[in-house]
Amino acid sequence: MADVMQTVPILEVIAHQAGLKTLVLPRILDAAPGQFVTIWVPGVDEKPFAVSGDDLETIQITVKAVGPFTRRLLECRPGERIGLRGPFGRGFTLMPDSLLIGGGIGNAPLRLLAQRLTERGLRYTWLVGARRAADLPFLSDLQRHPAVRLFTDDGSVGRPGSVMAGWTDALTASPTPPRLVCGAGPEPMLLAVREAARLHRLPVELSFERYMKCGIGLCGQCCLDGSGLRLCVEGPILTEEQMQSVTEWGLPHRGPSGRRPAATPPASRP
Amino acid sequence: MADVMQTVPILEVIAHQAGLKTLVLPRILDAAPGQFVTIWVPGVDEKPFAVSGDDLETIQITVKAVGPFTRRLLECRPGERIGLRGPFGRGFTLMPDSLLIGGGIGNAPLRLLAQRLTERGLRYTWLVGARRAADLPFLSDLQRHPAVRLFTDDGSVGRPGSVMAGWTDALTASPTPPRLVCGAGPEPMLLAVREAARLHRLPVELSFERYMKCGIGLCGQCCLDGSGLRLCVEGPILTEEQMQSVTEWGLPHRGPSGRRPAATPPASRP
Amino acid sequence: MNPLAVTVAGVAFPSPLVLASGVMGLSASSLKRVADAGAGAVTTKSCGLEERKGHPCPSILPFEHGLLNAVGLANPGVEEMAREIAEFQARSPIPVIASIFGRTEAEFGEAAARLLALVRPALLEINVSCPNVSSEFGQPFAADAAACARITSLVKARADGVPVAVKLSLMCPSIAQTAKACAAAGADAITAINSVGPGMLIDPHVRRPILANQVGGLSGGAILPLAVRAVWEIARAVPLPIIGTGGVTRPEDALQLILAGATAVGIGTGIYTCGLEVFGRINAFLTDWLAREGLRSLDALRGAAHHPPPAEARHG
Amino acid sequence: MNPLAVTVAGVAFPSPLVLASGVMGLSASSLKRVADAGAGAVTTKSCGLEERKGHPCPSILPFEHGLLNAVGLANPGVEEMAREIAEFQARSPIPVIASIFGRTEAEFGEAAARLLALVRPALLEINVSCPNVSSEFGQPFAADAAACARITSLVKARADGVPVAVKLSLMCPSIAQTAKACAAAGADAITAINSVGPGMLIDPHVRRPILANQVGGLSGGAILPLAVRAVWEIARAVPLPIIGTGGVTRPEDALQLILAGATAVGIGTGIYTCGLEVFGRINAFLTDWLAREGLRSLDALRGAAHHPPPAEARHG
Ligand SMILES: Cc1cc2nc3c(=O)[nH]c(=O)nc-3n(C[C@H](O)[C@H](O)[C@H](O)COP(=O)(O)OP(=O)(O)OC[C@H]3O[C@@H](n4cnc5c(N)ncnc54)[C@H](O)[C@@H]3O)c2cc1C
Ligand SMILES: Cc1cc2nc3c(=O)[nH]c(=O)nc-3n(C[C@H](O)[C@H](O)[C@H](O)COP(=O)(O)OP(=O)(O)OC[C@H]3O[C@@H](n4cnc5c(N)ncnc54)[C@H](O)[C@@H]3O)c2cc1C
Ligand SMILES: Cc1cc2nc3c(=O)[nH]c(=O)nc-3n(C[C@H](O)[C@H](O)[C@H](O)COP(=O)(O)O)c2cc1C
Ligand SMILES: Cc1cc2nc3c(=O)[nH]c(=O)nc-3n(C[C@H](O)[C@H](O)[C@H](O)COP(=O)(O)O)c2cc1C
Ligand code: FES
Ligand code: FES
Repeated sequence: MADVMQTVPILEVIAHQAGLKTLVLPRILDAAPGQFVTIWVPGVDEKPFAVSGDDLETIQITVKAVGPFTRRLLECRPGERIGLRGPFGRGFTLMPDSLLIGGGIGNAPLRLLAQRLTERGLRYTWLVGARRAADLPFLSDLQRHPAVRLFTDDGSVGRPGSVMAGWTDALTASPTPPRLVCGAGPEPMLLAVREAARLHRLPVELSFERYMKCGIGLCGQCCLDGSGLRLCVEGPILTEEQMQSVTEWGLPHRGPSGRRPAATPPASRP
Repeated sequence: MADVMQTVPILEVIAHQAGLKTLVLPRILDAAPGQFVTIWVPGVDEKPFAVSGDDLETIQITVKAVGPFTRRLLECRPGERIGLRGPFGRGFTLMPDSLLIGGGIGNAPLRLLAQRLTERGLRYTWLVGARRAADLPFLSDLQRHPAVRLFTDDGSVGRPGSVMAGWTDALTASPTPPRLVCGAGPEPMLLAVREAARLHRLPVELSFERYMKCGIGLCGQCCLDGSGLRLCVEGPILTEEQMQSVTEWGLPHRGPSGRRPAATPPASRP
Repeated sequence: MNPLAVTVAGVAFPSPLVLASGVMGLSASSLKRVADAGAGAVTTKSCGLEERKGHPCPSILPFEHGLLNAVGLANPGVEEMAREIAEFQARSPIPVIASIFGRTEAEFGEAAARLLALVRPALLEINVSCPNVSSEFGQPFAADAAACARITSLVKARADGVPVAVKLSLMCPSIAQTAKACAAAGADAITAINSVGPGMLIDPHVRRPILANQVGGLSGGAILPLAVRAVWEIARAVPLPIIGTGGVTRPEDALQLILAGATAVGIGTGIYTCGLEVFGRINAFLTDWLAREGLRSLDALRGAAHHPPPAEARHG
Repeated sequence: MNPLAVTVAGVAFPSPLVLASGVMGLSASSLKRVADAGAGAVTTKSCGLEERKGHPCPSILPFEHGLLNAVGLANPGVEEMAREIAEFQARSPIPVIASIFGRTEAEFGEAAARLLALVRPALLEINVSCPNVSSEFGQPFAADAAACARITSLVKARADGVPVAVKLSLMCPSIAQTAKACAAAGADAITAINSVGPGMLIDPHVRRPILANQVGGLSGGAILPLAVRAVWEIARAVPLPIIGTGGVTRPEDALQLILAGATAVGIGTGIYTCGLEVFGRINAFLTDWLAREGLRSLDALRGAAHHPPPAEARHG
C-alpha cells in the first residue's frame, strides 16, 4: 500500500533560488501530474507537496520555504532520509492543446504536466508567472523551453506584468482556442483564471491548496464548504463543475483546528 | 481467503448405506484430489473431511458415522447451513497409469482422484476394498465403473478377501507396472500398501489421518513424530520420502490434548 | 416503510449506518456529504472548550490492517462546532450527533452546556477516551468506570433532554461493567468501541516512531472482532441501544455488529478503505438481506446471534 | 561470531527469533522442525497440571487481518510435556522455553515444580493470560499486576535457578506497571504480548459466533502496532530482556520490535501467514541489515528508536 509511510534517502538537492529547492527522491511511487505526496521530516512534521517531475528512477518535489517546516525541509542534505506517502488525489487531464498557467511555486506541478504532455507528443503552451525571477524554480530550463512564455511582475525575467496578460495574448495569438486550461498558483490568480475561462467558455482544471493532515480523506481537514469535496481525494485539481459546488471561494481557509478565521474586514471600511 | 469460515446450505444429501452419506455443497472452493476441508456444524464442532467429488457447481464430501460429530452431521438436511474452510493440505499427483487402492471410507478421496484422472484421460486401475458392501459409498457406481475392482472381506460384493490380494493380481495382470500407487484407508492397510510398494519399488502416495484442529499448520495437533511434518499442511498425502521421516508408525495417535496414549501391550503377552 | 429505519434513544435514523466521530466531521458541508452518501446519522469530530490544532503530523498512519491515529483532538472549539451543526441541520434532515470531550470531568458538563446553549443536536456523544489530565498516569477516563459514570451524570444534568450516548473504549477492566455504570448514571445509548491500544509503528531506517505523538489509536479492519465482542458483551449487560463501531468495511461486518446487539453501526476508517460508497453499498446489502430473509425491519436481526437472546429489548 | 546471537536472561539464542507458545508446540518433533527452520529458541504449548482436550472447534479462526484462537489450553499435562522437552533437548541444541499455566496461583508453582522435577528447560515462561478460576468475573491473572507478581514469586521459588519469563497481556490497566511488578517479584524476562481481546466473529447466515468458545484471542498482523507499543513501554519501565511478540510477519516487523526494545522476537501466527520460511527469511534479512549498517550484533539496534534511550541495558 502506497499510503503506508516509507522513508527514502534524498538522492540530490537542486538549489534554484534562495528558499527554493528541488529534492530528488527514489521513485517508490508513480504520480500523475497534479497529484501530491506527503513528506515527513522525522521528528518535525509531515506536509503535502506536489510532484514536480520524474524520470525512470526518481521523482522530484520542489519546495518553497514559507515557514518552519519548509525551511527545515530545505536544510535536508542528500543521504538524509525523509518519509513519503502517496500519491494522493486526482491529477490533471492530459489533453492536446492545453494551456498551462502557473504562478510562482504553482509551476511545480505544471512542470510534471508539461513533461507528460511532451512525452506523449501533445501540444501545449505554458504561461509561467511569478512576482520576480527569484520565485521561479528551473529558471534557465524555463527560459529555454519552447512552449514556455515567462512573465514577472517586476520584469526581472520574461515579459513584465501578470501572467493573466499573457492569457489574453495567448488566446488571440492562437488560431484555435486551447482545449483545456490547467492552472496552479495562488488562489486569487486561480480564481481570475477561472473567471477568464468562463468568459471564453474554456474547460479548466485548477490546482488548489488547503490545510491537510491525512491525505486520505478521513480527517476532514481539507473539506471544502459547499459540497464538502475533500481536496486531498477529489482534488487537488478541480474542474469548473467541482468549483461550482464550493461556496468558500474568497474566504480565509480553515486552519489545523478546523476553524475558519473570521474574514478580515476590508481596510477601507470606516 | 478460503481459510476464512463460510457457511453454505447443504444442496443435497445422498444416502448410501446406513451411516454413510454424501453431502453436496456449493462449490465455493476448488479442491485437488486428496485435499480436505473442515466442516463446521454450528453449535457442535468442526472436523476434517476429504472432498470426494465435484462438478461445475458443487463439491461433495462423503461421511461415515463413527462418533457424535459424524452422526450429527449425517442428520443435517438439505437447506441446513454448515461451515466450510479449505481446501487444506497437498493432494495426490495426477499420474497416468496410477493404481488406486482404497479401504472403506478411504475410497472417498480416491473417488475425486479417479474423477480427475478420467477427466484428463489418464489411465488408472482402482482397487476398492471394504469389510462389507455396507461400508462402501456409491456402490452401484463403483460396480459399473470400468476401472474399478471390488473386494470385500465378507464377499458381500466384488471378490471376497482383502484389497491387498487384488494388489498382487493387478501387478501380475498388467504388462507395465503402475507409475504411481495412491492409497487411502485405515492405517494398517496403508502401511501394508507402503510395504508392498517398497517391495516392488513403486512410488506411493498415501492419505493419512491424525487428530486435527486448525487445518492451517498452527495448533501442532497433527504433527507427526520424527520430522514433525504437519499432516494438515504437508499432508495428508505423504510420499515414501515423507513417510520415512516419520517415526510414529504403528503407535497410537495423539489425541486432542496432544498426548499420545500408551501403546496397549499386545494381548498375547503373558 | 423504510426497512432500514432504526431508533436510537428515541431518535429516528433512516439507516443504521452512522458516521463515526473524528472522520469527515469538522464541517457542516463534510457532514452533509456523508449524509448524502447514505449515513443514517452523522457524528461531529469531538469538540472541547477550546480550539485545538492537535498534534503535528503524521497523525494518521495507514498500515496493512487498518490505521493508527493521534490527531490530538484537533477541533475548532465547541461554539464554532455549534455553528457547523446548526448549518448542517439547516441543510439536512439526517440526525446529527455532537461529540464532546473534556480534559477534566467538569469540562464535559461545561462543553455540553455551552454547545446546547447554541444548538440542539439529535444526540450528544461523550468521548471519554481522552486523557484525564488529573489522573496519575494520564489514563483516559474510559479506563475508569466510576469516572465514566460521573461524567455521564454531569452531562445528563446539563443535556436539557437531549439524549446522551457514552462512547466507550475497550481499554478498561470490563467494557460491560463500564456500560452498566454509565447506564445507571443515566446514559441513553452506548457507542462502542473507540480506537484500540494505542499502538505504535516504527520506521526501521530512521529508527523512530512514525506518529508525531509516537502512539495512536488502532482502527479499521484489524479491530472488527474486538468491536463485535464488545457489542456482544454490552448487549448482555445493559438494555440500551448500542452504536456498534469498529472495523466495519464490508456489509457483513455491519451485520455482525447488529447480530451481536447493535442498533446502529458506526463507520470511520471504512471510508478510507472503501470510499464514501461504503454507506450506500451496506444500505443496499442490508435492504436485500432483509428482503431475502422476509423481514420488514432490522429488529429481528438485532442481537439475534445471542442464544438465548439478551433479556431486555434494546432499541428505542 | 554469529551476528544474530542474543542473550535472554543468561541464555544464548543463536537467533533472536523465538517460536511463540501455542503454535507447533505440542511435540519434540514439531519443536525441532521449527528450530531447524531457523528459530533461535522454541516455546512449548502452555501446559498445566492436568491433560486438557481444550475447546471444541472451530478453535482457530483465520480472518482477513489475523486470526482468533480459543484453543482452550489444550495440553497433554506437564509430565507428558516434560518428556517432549527432554526428547527435544536430546535432539536439538536450541534452547527450549517451557510455558506453564495454572488455574489458581498455587497451580503455577506446582506446575513449575512438577516440570522441573523431570526436565530442565532453558527458560520457564509463565502464561498469566488464562482465566483465574477464583476471580469474580473469571478475569485472567494478567489483568491484575499484583496477581502476576505473586505468581512470579511462587514460580521463582520453585524454579531451581531456571530463569523465568512472564508472558504479559495488553488487557490490563498498564502493561508497563505489570512488568514492573513482575520485575520486582524476580522475573528474569518479559514476553509480550499474548493475543489481544478477546474478539468475536459471527456468521451472519447462521447467526452465531463462529468459535465454539464464542470469543478468542486476536493475533497476527492486526496486533503488530499494539505489540510494538507494549514492548516500547515495557522497555522504558524495566531493565529486563523482552521477548517481543505479536503480529510479526515481515522482517521489518521483527526489526520494529527490536528497535522498540525487544531482545528477542516471538513468532506465532506468522507461521500461518508466511509459512515456516518466516524464520529463515527474517534471519537473512537481519543479517543483511546488520552488514549494511556496519554493525556486528543486534545490540546497537535494541531500543534504538527511543530518544533518549531507556536508562538501563536490557540484554543479558
Ligand atoms: C496539495 C498541495 C500541494 C502542495 N504542493 C507544494 C509544492 O509543490 N511546493 C511547495 O513548496 N509547497 C506546496 N504546498 C504547500 C506546502 O504544503 C506548505 O507550504 C507547507 O505545508 C508550509 O509549511 P510550513 O511549516 O513551512 O509553513 P507554515 O508557517 O506552517 O504555513 C505557511 C502556509 O502554508 C500552508 N500550510 C501549512 N501547513 C499546511 C498543511 N499541512 N497543508 C497544507 N497547507 C499548509 C498554510 O497556508 C500556511 O498559511 C502544497 C500544499 C498542498 C495542499
Ligand atoms: C485429512 C482427513 C480427512 C478425512 N476425511 C474423511 C472423509 O472423507 N470422510 C469421513 O467420514 N471421515 C473423514 N475423516 C475422519 C473424520 O474427521 C472423523 O471421522 C471425524 O472427525 C470423527 O468425529 P466424531 O465426533 O464423529 O467421532 P469421535 O468419536 O470424536 O472420533 C472417532 C475417531 O475419529 C477420529 N477423529 C475425531 N476427531 C477428529 C479430528 N478432529 N480430526 C481427525 N480425526 C478425528 C479419531 O481417530 C477418533 O478416534 C478425515 C480425517 C482427516 C484427518
Ligand atoms: C482519524 C480518526 C479520528 C478520530 N477521532 C475521534 C474523535 O475525535 N472522537 C471519538 O470519539 N472517536 C474518534 N475516532 C474513533 C472513531 O470514531 C471510531 O470509534 C474508531 O475509529 C473505530 O471505528 P473504525 O474502525 O470504523 O474507524 C477517530 C478515528 C479516526 C480514524
Ligand atoms: C493458536 C494459538 C495458540 C496459542 N496458545 C498460547 C498458549 O498456549 N500460551 C501462550 O502463552 N500463548 C499462546 N498463544 C499466543 C501466542 O504465543 C502469541 O503471544 C500471540 O499469538 C501473538 O503473537 P503472533 O501474532 O505472532 O501470533 C497462542 C496463539 C495462537 C495463535
Ligand atoms: S487531508 Fe484529511 S481529509 Fe483531506
Ligand atoms: S491441524 Fe493444526 S497443525 Fe495441523
